[in-house]
Amino acid sequence: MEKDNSVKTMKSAKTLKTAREAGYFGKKMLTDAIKAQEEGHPIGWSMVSWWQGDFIAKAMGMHLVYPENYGAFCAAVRQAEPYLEIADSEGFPNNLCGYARNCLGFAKSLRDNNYVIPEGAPGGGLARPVLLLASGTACDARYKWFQSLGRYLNDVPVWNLEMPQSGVKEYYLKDNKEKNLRFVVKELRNFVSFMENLLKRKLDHDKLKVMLDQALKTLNIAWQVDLLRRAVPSPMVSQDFWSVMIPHFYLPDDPEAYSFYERVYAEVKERVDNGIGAIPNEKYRMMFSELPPWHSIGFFDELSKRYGIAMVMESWNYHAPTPMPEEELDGVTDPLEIIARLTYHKWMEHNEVAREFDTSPGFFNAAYLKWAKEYRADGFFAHPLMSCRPATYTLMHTRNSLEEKLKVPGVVVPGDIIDLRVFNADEGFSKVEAFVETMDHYRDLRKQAGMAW
Amino acid sequence: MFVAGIDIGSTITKIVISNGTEILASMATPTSAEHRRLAFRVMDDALASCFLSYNEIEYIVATGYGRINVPFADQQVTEITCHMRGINFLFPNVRTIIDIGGQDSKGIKVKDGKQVDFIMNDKCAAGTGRFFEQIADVLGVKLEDIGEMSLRSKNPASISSLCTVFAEQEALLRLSEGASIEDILAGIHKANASRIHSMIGKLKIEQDVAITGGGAKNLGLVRALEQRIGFPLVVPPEPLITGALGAALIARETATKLTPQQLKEKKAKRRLEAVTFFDDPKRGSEIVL
Amino acid sequence: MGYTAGLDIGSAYSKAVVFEDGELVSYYVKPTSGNFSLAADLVLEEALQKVGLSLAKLRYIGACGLGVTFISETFNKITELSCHTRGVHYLMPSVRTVIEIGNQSARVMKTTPKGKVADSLVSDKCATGSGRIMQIISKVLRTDLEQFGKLSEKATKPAKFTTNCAVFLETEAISRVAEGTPREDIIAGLNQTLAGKIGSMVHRMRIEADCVMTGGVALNAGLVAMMEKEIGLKIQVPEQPMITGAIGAALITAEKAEN
Amino acid sequence: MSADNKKGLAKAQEIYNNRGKYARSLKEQGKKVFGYFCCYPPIELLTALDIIPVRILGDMDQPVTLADNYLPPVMCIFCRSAFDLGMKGKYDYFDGFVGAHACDGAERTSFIWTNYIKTPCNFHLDIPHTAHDAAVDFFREQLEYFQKELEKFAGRDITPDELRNATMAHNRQRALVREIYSLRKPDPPLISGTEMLTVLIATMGMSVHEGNLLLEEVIQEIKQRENVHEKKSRLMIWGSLIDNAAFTELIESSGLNIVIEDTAIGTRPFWHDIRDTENPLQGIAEHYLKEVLCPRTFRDSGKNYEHDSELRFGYLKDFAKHWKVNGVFANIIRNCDIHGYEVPVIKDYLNGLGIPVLVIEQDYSTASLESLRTRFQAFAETISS
Repeated sequence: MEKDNSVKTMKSAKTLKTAREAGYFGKKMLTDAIKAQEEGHPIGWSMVSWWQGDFIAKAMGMHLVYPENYGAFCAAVRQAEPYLEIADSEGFPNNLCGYARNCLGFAKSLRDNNYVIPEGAPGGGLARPVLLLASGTACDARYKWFQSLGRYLNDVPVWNLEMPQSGVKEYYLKDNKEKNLRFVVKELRNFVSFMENLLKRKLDHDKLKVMLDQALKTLNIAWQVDLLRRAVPSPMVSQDFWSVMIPHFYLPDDPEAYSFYERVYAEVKERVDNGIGAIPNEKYRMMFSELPPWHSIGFFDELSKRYGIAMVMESWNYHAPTPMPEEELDGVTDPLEIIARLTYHKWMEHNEVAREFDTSPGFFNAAYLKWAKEYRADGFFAHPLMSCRPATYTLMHTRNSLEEKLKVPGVVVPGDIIDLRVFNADEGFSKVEAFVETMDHYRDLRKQAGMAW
Repeated sequence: MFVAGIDIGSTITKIVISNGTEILASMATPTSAEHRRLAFRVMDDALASCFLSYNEIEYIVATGYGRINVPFADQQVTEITCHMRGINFLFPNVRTIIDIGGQDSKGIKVKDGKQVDFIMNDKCAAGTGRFFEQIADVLGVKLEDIGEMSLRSKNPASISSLCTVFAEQEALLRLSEGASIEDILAGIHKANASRIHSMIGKLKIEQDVAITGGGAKNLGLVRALEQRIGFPLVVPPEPLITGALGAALIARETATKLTPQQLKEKKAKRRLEAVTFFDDPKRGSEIVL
Repeated sequence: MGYTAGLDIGSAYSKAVVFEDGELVSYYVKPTSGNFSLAADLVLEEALQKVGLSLAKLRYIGACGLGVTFISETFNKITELSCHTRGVHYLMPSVRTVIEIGNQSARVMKTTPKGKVADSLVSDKCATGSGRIMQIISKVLRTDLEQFGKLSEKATKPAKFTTNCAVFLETEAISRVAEGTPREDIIAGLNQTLAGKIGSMVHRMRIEADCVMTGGVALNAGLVAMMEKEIGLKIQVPEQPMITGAIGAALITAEKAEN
Repeated sequence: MSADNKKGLAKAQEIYNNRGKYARSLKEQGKKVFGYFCCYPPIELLTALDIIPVRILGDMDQPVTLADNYLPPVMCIFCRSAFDLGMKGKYDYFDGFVGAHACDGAERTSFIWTNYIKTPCNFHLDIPHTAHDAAVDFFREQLEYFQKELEKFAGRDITPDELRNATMAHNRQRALVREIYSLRKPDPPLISGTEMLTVLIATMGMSVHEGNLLLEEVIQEIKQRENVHEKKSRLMIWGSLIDNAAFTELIESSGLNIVIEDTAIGTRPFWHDIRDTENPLQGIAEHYLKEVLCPRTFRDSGKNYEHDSELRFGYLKDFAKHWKVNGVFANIIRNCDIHGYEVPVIKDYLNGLGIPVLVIEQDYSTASLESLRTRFQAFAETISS
């Protein structure tokens, strides 16, 4: 048996060559921002907004860094603890989002050092922002956290982007979708005027259009990689995905990201064509939800080695969306509207499945119902997070639905994105070991029911 | 003027009898489940040791988690205020107080002799005497020895769980893996010090910092905390009785404000016999503790 | 087939069983008392001695439990969920649901007709829903676990517990004693708390008859009765509810080795 | 039921104790009853169709069991408790369910609720996160859908006058509640925090008209009081809601008088009237987004931290001044993100005004209340010294 500690620091051995190159993009975001600041460009701290705010800010010459990503980064290099402790003694309840607490702790250390990034900050630290770009999508933390940063970034304004999240039934009410989109576009216009006011410069619509075109291309190819992953044996597992997701998720407008995905695509395609699996002896295929334990990704290598488990697909929200139907963009020229449609589509694209299976909310659980069959999943790996309620709220419901409606069972291994204390690899292994028998059993049940996989 | 403070903690019951200027008697004895009877027993002993009777004590303040179970007390005050008063009396320069009790730990901020803020640990045994007690029990060492032992460690074991029950298992695993008891204890103390530190941190730690309660007698914990906080802690000579001392101080202060008549009326209301569940034949249970 | 031993080295108890050609011939249970290696050696030795065997006669050893790595002999490690399921299936083949309450956590397992894990659920990482609490409280009340059932039947007004911490549950129990709550009511309240907690896990599994409860806590008839009420099914308890893990470990190991 | 023979506070207490029984008696009278989450669904629309809105609450007295398998323990315990009651059939009298995106917890719980607890009519309101004009328009459009769904259910339309009258009745309720609040200004207050809670919860389970009658009775009753309550330090509660009188009783028996509570069962739903606008839905939308001051709604940031705090919490300064508050209890139901993030800023702001703050993260369970007593007593000792 490996010692507790060594398991916790288990790094993952990426199977794809291209996945090993992906670390470049994470570092690039941080170092580019520091360089940009030195050159006098404005810096923005941005929440992941599923591309709603990113291109607009960037088209206006702002450099964005992502504190959420920084949290994952600090956790992966095991340097989050000191920041968590600072946030703790600042009085923030210790059950708040781990990313947020990491960021609040960092921001305090930044302020205490007169806004010069303290020596030894992981990855060079986050450059001081002039804007905090919050998002109302997905969770409350992502605007409450930025609001509470005011304590440390005294006069930095917060802008909160709006994105409707209707229920499945409401989504299908007549004209509702178009009304929602109109609201988003109106709000994006407000955001643009806010930015023009803040930066004293105009939005360059042409530049925005170019970035957008590039981004849609990148997202498209990233989606095509996902399609390749339906192959048996799985050509690319979650351990690889969590590395390669960075460029499309944060930098889809970057031509470098696009050419990177061309290479990813080629590598995965080659595996598919030659029937090569990412792991040897694939016996079981599982879908993963939600955020992974960044500090222990190697856990999944171990699952492959011990039980032949391939993690074939993971949380829907970190994936590129399916391409929008052409008619959706027919005659749409306003880049703000294209952005609105893109993000809204990303969030609502699984509503059809949700309606088919009579389950709500569509945006958090329906994707797995669709993918179970497409990716021939034998099981569902649920990873409830101690410090992230929004990602955890619907996990049990997803598992229940998969089991009831598709005879795909689920296993629950609790952990956290940042906090090391919760995740117990040994406990995880012993649960999964027994779960292997369960997957066998449900395979039989699916066969009896005449299901396709 | 004679006054008394009695502090019924979850683990230890403490008493201080004072003549208003100095301590005449002080005692500490383990708390049992039956507080009322216990309160009489320790009070009887303490009174006997300085040849006094209940009636001669002008005012009695009870504190601690069992404070409502002291039938002869004239007033109940929380242990937070009493610890603050006791420490403030002993060390007027102290601004931050850490109290490590049997089943809870607290931080108290003092300014100009007044309590301005406090914090209590939240429903978890981590950072409390109970934690150390359980660990000592599991490791088969004496509770009073663990602090010293932990200081002999050169290579503290990693203890990640702050849940007593799971830390227990972790300690056993480390032990089975070959770690020495000293190293495990050092790990346990380190983990608890970090927990206590982040709780106290919410109050904005200001010097001087005092530590009181049973935890102050654990040298290993005191050192581990000093290492975390970055400067030395003030430790009272008898850290267990600061709460009872504070209670006695409050008793004196209140008594001086009352007229002899009022004091007499107060005394008349004291219940000097423990009527409890255990004495009530109607309840008819055979629990003996 | 010969002799196979099964070991379950738990945080509270160590258990060993010996099988001869698929038949259970001996078992031994003793508290682990904090020393996994010693406990493992001891239970195995005692179990062998009971049937006059020497270690050399054993063809295989299968093992599970928290302290499994401290077993000095060569053994096959198997996960507890599979062991308990299999062990119960051996003792009571008609069982489809197993509720196992260990020292640190509670587990509910559904079993296939062949004794494999059809589905399972493990309680959160908190000692509340575990046997540890019973142990702690029995100490507070100075009562054996076996007495819990009888006492809780006499309860008139079960005490309320809702803290989520074993250590504070102890404090609560002490306070209840101090307040004069009769022991029966404390035990009944504790049983109710546990039954509610574990009962909800069982509900989640949409359990099927027959249902069995294992682990030392199963000796607490009061808890079993309350669980039955909670889940609306009769619950059986094996004569020796603590050895199912060790039985499963032996059986699965033998089976794997033979194939 | 016996509540019929009682008046004022006694009646409120009776209904508070038997919410389910009371709601079922309304159904026996042929009324329709809808459940709603939090203080964001505009219940004026329900009233306009003579549907009784019943606020969904949890029960601090009942351990959560069934909900464990749908909402894991790391979730907001209030939501878990409410859903647990739903799963146990405690709300089986609902003819409809109105969910709301008030916070993550309320939103996801609403969704999960509709999956497992079926009611003839249900609607989810996606409350926008900002109070921008575009957000108000968007919300008003949603209310139009909501209205249509309700009309479909009721089999008849709401006339503008009906909606206007309903809004006026609710505004009347708001005014009456504020009047009771003003009777808490004297020292000691004429009505305790515990009594106030039972009154408010009682009105949240009956028609607005009955509720107004009850409030009028209560006002009359307490105005005639003399020295019912003791003088104690005056406490304001801010934060997550409290829906159990055992909690307020504990506080008020620890040397404190609760004089005002800025919570979702307190001032928040009642402090401002809905404006009469040409399209009545416009005034309703504006009210809920702009005037219900739960920190779940993001308000544009101020010039700097102090200015921002002033914009967001300035109203607390007025509360503190007019209700002569000695200290504030910041109540955080464990895992309530919305209020959790505000802990340092609310402390900064109120301490800056010289007001001590007691922060407690609690587990929403009556069994764990007693362990909080020392904190409240120590806080009372702190603010009285």
